[in-house]
Amino acid sequence: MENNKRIYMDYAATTYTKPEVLEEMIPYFTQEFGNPSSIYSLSRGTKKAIDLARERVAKVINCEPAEVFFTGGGSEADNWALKGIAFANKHRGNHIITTKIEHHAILHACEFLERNGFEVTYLPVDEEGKISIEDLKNAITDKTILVSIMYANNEIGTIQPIKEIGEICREKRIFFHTDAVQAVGHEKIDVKDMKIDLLSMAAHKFYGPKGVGVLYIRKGIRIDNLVHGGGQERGRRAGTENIAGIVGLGKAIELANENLEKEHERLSKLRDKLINGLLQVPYTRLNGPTGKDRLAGNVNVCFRFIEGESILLLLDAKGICASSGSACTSGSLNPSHVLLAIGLPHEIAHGSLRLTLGDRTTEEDVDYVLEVVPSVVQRLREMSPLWDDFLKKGDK
Amino acid sequence: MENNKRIYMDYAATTYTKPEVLEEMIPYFTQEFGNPSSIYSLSRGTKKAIDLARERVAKVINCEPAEVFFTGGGSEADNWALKGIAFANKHRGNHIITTKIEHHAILHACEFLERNGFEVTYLPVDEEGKISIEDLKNAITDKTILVSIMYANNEIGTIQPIKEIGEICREKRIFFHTDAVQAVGHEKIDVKDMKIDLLSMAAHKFYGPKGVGVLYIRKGIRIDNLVHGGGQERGRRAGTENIAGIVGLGKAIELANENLEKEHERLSKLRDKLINGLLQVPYTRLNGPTGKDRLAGNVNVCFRFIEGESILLLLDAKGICASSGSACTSGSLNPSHVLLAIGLPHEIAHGSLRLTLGDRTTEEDVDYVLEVVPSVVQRLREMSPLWDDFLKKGDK
Amino acid sequence: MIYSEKVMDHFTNPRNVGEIQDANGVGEVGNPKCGDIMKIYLKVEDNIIKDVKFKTFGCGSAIASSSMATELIKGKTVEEAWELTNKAVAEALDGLPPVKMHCSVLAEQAIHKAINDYRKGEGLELWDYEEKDAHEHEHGEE
Ligand SMILES: Cc1ncc(COP(=O)(O)O)c(C=O)c1O
Ligand SMILES: Cc1ncc(COP(=O)(O)O)c(C=O)c1O
Ligand code: FES
Ligand code: FES
Repeated sequence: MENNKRIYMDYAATTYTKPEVLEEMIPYFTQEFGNPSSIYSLSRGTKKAIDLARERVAKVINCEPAEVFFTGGGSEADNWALKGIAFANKHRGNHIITTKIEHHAILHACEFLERNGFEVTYLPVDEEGKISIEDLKNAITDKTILVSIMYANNEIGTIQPIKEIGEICREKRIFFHTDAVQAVGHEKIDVKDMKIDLLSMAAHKFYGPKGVGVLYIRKGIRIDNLVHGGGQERGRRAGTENIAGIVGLGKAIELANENLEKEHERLSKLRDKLINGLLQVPYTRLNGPTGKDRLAGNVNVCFRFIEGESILLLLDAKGICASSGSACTSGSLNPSHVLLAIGLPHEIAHGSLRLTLGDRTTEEDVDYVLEVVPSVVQRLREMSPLWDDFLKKGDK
Repeated sequence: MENNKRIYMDYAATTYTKPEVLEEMIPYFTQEFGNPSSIYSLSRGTKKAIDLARERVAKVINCEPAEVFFTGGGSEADNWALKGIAFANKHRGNHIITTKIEHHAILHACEFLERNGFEVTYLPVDEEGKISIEDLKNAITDKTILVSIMYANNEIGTIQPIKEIGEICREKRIFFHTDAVQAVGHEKIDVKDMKIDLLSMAAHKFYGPKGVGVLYIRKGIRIDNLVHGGGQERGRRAGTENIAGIVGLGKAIELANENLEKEHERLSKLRDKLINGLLQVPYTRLNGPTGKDRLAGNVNVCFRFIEGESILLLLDAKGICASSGSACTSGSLNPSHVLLAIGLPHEIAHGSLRLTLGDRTTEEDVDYVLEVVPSVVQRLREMSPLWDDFLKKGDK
Repeated sequence: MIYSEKVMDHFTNPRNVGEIQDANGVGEVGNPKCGDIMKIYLKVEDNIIKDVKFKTFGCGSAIASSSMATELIKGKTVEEAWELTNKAVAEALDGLPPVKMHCSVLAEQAIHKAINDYRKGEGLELWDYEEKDAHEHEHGEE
């Protein structure tokens, strides 16, 4: 790696844990470790710490502390929302509506439900990744029990019209879940105003620890457990509480919220600079919307004639950490389902690069990336038979 | 609290995280935080760390690293084993066998399965908490797909004849899961020799962090996911890996194993001293077996005519942290299902005290507890109308 | 659950524990199966509760409720004592956790029973009271 530069531009995959967050967690490993279900005074501190974390979460999304349930991460929260609502409400109907661009935690949970008696409608999206409200309305039947639509997409950063969706669902008395794993800590969220019934988050996307998340469940909603067992989390999510993790999540969400607007503005500017710079590379397209409808830290482009993994490897050699499609799917060889859903042909979808910015990203980082990327693309195109063909025959 | 003494005797509820364990975890929060699914070199360290943890676990229970799957805790592992096997094998049968004294993570998961088309046999236990092999054989039908029997009971410490059970199940081609949450790190376990197909553990019961566990799944076993989503854990348990937690689990299991035999011997002696001392209190009975069939750190007794919670509160005032029944059920007012299953009448089961010993327990601690408990029992009996009646009328 | 300081005080230093040998009203409620029995002894003179004692088998809040309830009725008229509600006992203890509210119900009922036992002994008409179910146990699960 040249001059040991390391530029992390994969904040959407995971963030580091902030030192202030870690510091607040440490005592709960070695000193304040009492099981919060116990009666002795040693566990009073851990109970309080969990209560505080719950309040911090509630404040940020504008719900009651009693509506906050800690989980083992974002995927668990998503699975719980879908399976828990489905199994507990199957007497009311067996139909679920979601979108084609959800995270796999939602899509694969839906496939599981389809194998077990449920029917799922996957709403299409437009070329920017947005669903159509008309499509949603048309998809609703009298068997629909749940709508699950992500707040913001992890690959192309598209933010959905959550409040409009919430209003439709509330009116039709259908539960509305939103996977807000990419949005919490980065976008202003108000579950009351937006009429959200269930919402998933994961601490490691906003500078908290990995392995801890939240499912917000509006009061009075009928939901089965995903993890049955002891009485933790008011009987809804069994398992000895991950106290340090929960404390970390609480601290992290508070910090993120304090700084939300400023950081949003700062990142949006860097993002737009990066996008504009990358679009100077010929035969390059932006995936996802621009402006306020896009996550402040998300950049996603496709370079034609080349393939994503090879871009990543060359960038890595220059000290740049990036991803192509979502990190979770990079074990698979299919192009991203999100890029296909916005209408890209396979060969173009394969050439995607996602750069996601975060709190340590500076303007110099952006400049450096803009210096490196064009030469990397150039180099790979020179090796690519598609590029050859194109130069010879032109675009068909 | 008199002279600020604090004696923790609730190791079975949860342990502190050992400093050596925490130390190994720390870098994975702030420095080595790369998403292991990513391709860049930053994530190489996290991938290696997870591999190492997997190897450490595999070595201790004698399985292949590829058979180790990290989860968000013991309850998740239990739920996954039961629901995952049930849903994936329902074409083969819908019958599950377990026991009356399992942890609620098993029992409540079974109830969920009963509500969804499965049948469950709950084997009874004898007065020491052991199942009968004959009962097990008789319970098996040609619809039986899974036997789930805990390795060691969390309340009364009874260790089941796991190898015998394993052999029966293997012969009949029925999957055998054991909830070994209380045993791992404390008892020698060999999944090959004992013919165990699935095994649950939780790091916070052997000086690792909370919120991380393992489900061992023997190669070739058909099981559905509990958490669907990304390709983590070879596609079987979605969710960005809790790297620090996994590293901690690996280190903790290695440490526990190095010291297992010595600590087993040391704790068994302390345990027996404590049991013998407590049995000097009149009208007191030991719950669970003696000797090698009992977890080395487990003491559980019932004091007649008084109630468990009030014992705990008075002990707490003397700096002793203990539990009555299991910590997970102490929010509920029913006496422990385990104590009822070994045949205790309700009013006696209500007076139970569990003291569980661990690596910081000393002989002085045991002596102190033996000094305090009799006076606490005496004080509560003096307030108890049952004790009055007994003194006046004698036992009927 | 976390108990208030008042609960802990009444639990660790319970007032009025014991029996009254020449009690003229005794009430016992609860069931050992459920893990709680409360027995209240009254000494009533001139319609005034001159003395009251209790014996309780139960959890911390059952013992604290007994102690507080006996304090609250000591020196009161029988009519006043009859009016004591479980809510008042819980409030005097600075609150009880929701799962423990029934422990205070036990105290109210034990006093009602003891007063009616006294009235019976005096040849007076028994007062009616609505049996609250002390065992609407709330559980952690479900
Ligand atoms: C036997 C047994 N199984 C399962 C569990 C659940 O483990 P956890 O609380 O880590 O989810 C416990 C501990 O609470 C236990 O003792
Ligand atoms: C939109 C979205 N949903 C769900 C998840 C899953 O979260 P986790 O990996 O913490 O389980 C992620 C991140 O990977 C995500 O980006
Ligand atoms: S060319 Fe290597 S994955 Fe297809
Ligand atoms: S006496 Fe039953 S819980 Fe208090």
